[in-house]
Amino acid sequence: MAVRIGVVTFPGSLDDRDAQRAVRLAGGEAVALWHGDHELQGVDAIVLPGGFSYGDYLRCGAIAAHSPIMSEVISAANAGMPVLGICNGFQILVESQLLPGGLIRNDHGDFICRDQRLRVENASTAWTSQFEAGDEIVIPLKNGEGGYIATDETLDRLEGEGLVAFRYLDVNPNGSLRDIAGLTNERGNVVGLMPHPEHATEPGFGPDTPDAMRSGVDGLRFFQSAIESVLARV
Amino acid sequence: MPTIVVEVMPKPELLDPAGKATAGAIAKQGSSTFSAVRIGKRFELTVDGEVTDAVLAEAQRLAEEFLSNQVIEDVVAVKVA
Amino acid sequence: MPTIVVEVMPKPELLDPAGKATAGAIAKQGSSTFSAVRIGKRFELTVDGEVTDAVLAEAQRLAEEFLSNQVIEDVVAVKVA
Amino acid sequence: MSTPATHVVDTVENAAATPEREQPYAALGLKTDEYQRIREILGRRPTSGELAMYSVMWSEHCSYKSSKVWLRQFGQKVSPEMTKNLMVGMGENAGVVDIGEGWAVTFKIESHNHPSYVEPFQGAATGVGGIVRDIISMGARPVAVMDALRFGALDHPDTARVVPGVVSGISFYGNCLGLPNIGGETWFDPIYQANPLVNALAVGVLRHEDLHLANARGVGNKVVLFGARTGGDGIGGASILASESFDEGSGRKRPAVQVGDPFMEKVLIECCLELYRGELVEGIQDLGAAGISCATSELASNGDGGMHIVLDEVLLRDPTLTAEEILMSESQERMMAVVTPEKLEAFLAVIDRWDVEASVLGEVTGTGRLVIDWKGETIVDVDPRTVAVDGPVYERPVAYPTWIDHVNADSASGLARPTAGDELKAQTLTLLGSANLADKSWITSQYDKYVLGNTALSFPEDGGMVRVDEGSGLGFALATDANGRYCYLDPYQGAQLALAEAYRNVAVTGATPVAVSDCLNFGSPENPEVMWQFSRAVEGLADGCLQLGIPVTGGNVSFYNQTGDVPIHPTPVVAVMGTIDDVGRRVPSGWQDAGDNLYLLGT
Ligand SMILES: Nc1ncnc2c1ncn2[C@@H]1O[C@H](COP(=O)(O)OP(=O)(O)O)[C@@H](O)[C@H]1O
Repeated sequence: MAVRIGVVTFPGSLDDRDAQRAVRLAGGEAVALWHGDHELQGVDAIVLPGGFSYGDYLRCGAIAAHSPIMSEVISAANAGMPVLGICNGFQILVESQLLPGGLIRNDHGDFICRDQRLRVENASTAWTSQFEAGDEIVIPLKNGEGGYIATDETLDRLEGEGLVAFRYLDVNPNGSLRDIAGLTNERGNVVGLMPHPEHATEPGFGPDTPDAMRSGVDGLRFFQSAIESVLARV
Repeated sequence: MPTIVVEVMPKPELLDPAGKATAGAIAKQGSSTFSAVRIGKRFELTVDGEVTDAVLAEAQRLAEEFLSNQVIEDVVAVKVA
Repeated sequence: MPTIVVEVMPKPELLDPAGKATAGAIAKQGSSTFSAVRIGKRFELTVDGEVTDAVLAEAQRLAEEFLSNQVIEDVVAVKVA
Repeated sequence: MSTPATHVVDTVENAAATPEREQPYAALGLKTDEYQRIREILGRRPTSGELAMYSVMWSEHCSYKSSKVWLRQFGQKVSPEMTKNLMVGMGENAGVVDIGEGWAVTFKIESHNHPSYVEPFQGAATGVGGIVRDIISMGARPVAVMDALRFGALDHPDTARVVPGVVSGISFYGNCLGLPNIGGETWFDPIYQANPLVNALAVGVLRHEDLHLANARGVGNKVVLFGARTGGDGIGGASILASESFDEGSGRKRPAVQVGDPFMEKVLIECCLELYRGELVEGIQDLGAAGISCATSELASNGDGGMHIVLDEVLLRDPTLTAEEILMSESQERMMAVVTPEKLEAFLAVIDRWDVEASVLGEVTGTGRLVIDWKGETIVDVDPRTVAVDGPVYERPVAYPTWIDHVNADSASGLARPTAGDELKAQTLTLLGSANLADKSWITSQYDKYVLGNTALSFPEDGGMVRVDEGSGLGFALATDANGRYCYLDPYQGAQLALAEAYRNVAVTGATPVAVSDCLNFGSPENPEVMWQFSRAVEGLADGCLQLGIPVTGGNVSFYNQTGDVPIHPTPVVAVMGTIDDVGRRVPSGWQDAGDNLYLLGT
């Protein structure tokens, strides 16, 4: 039985079909979920994809965090279902307070699209179990409001409890405090990050690698990890 | 230290997509109290010293020439906090 | 129609890179009057009807629960324009 | 704000009864003979609503009145081979090319130059929005954008306002729509100082059976306006209107610029695609310059009957708008569709699912007339073809610019050569540090190239490439090019060089060039020397296309690009599209493997 991973489409979601493709490439079954429904269609895991939900107008992810499906996503997340928030999805998780802190305008003020090197800091989450802690990966980053901020107290707690899941290497592209690129919750089922693993899953359409142009597929392991963690639970 | 507040709003005759989306979301949450929302900016300028007329005049100039884009925005207030 | 103004600012203890960049740009223009800038938001809510205490209370609730993110922002004012 | 003087509705009846009433046609950009022709066509003076419609639709921008006689060559200088794969040619919102396997590609490049100078961010943003709507209206899913930019001198203070504004406007709108930016051009030259060029290209893909056209057929079919509400945006943007001419003494403000809402447009894209999938649309048209005037008259002209519209049904953002202003408004993010009565309910259900607003304005009739009512009275009653199709056509005088010989004679061979190594070094460094050779990644890194997951090539490659079919790998490549300095020296050859460069940039990716779109940026057509440049450039392009065997499928003409009396260099931006049966076989421009041999081809 294929593991069913739901991808929520909000008005203004952009990378939703890409997340569905990534799920399929990883061997899962992609299930389209709709923001206005209260129905999770029996999925085993959920991806909140990238984009500009509701134009990102009030604050990124703020309006989407109040949409009908999010009440279901929040309950499912609290019950332990793997939930991954990518870019705008990360912002929605933060606005829903499933993850702490906030994401604000990049410190340099501009949108930035680049191939980003990251270090996987926590390899025991539902979305990172296929990595080793300390692995260095390259996946695309593209955002205008990816600056991670939180109080010093929160930052210290995140570091102390190992909840920083990914950290920017080489270049901090948006002014994120302590180079934080992504977080996990204590239970390890909810993960959010600004860079886009779904855009590093298909050879020919990912970031460049030393081997060949656009051949990077480091993002595939996010989705394989989720499938593995779902299968491990049953 | 004293603070000068500068308030900038999108020109009323222009579309404010952010305000529109926010008003739509409020309505969806079941509230019908507010029929429209517009979103502008609020700047707090910390003054190094006393707030004299010259300082206020400079804040006004900055508000018009730098903190706002007069093609699409209006400065609605420059005042001591 | 009456308007309620809601003002939201980034929490003072948190980083405000946009404000910092603006302050830097002002200094570059040769002005040393202002030592810091912080940038927040100003909402104008158009009220459909009269501004009662209940309406003000609803604006306050909206300001705290929706128009601001209390993790990183403070509501500094909710008032009739 | 003073209260507006009550606006008296100028009805058809009233117009017939008051033939002598003076009308502000000149302020609306119409010439006296054009105004006379409108009176002849109608057999009476136009109502103010009709005058509004004719003035915007007969403007240079909408009617192509100065360029038409030259553009015909693109349709005439063609071989059967060239049109073999053309599903829709010039004249529609965008050309459509059959690329095989049941797929088609539609693409077009358009200018938004002047608005981008006035307000760089919003001007450039709405430029992207407008061209993307052209693509949607063909029935296609937009899949990528490109931008060809010309700015003034890099070190001019105003450039610091224009460049970041334009780039972030394009970045904001394109990224927010979820369309990868796959390439473009950036060029700096003082000739563009007060007249930057912002040309945006959009490309979409569709299955053959999904092709939609802008026509209103079938008596009784409903005409629906949907998307954003209509506001006072850009009134008179398509021609030159002092809005006071409509109601003197009113202090009402009408915006000089338009603000784009990419979120609304993204929702419109998904909404339209769902409407197409459900086969709920008979005809569709985007609203660009000239708004409702253009959409109604073009849909009706391309149909087989007439159209009856009740203007009061238009959903307004600003309730104080007059009928004339509603007709001329250029509010962004709107579409007009023709829907059968049986499918109206299903149509509105889809609209509702996407939280889009819509209103039924009227229906298709069998009268052959476009009739528009306002507050219970008829304010427009015209033959739609006289508005949209049979506008004025000018054979503007052309004059050979005598300065051109002098400029050509003054060639680089007269310049001093570096004699010492130091001089050579200094020149090389100057070149490397020059704005036009510098790395463009400050711009391109602000554009999302990954979204949709099908970008096979983008910056810094010579051309962009997108996969169309995830199964077979079928795809297309696109490049845009122009060199204003070459065209200044010789517009005929300059246009051909632009075409050849774009053609080469597509060919080197491994794709086969198949079609062309162009955006012709020139000075005033009323200047005979500019008109000469224009005529030569079009001729060069048409001859070049014939020689290369690829058709021009559509494009855009932008005149009046000048500062005072000084026109910009003639800048025909040429976009070439090519196809490739498997994007996996693309050829990148960088070194691939150690040990590969290098060859130099050509002369
Ligand atoms: N405004 C722009 N938008 C998108 N891509 C651009 C833009 N300007 C330049 N580019 C891209 O940057 C790359 C380098 O451009 P350029 O330095 O002009 O190279 P070339 O001289 O080879 O055309 C190309 O891939 C081009 O498509």
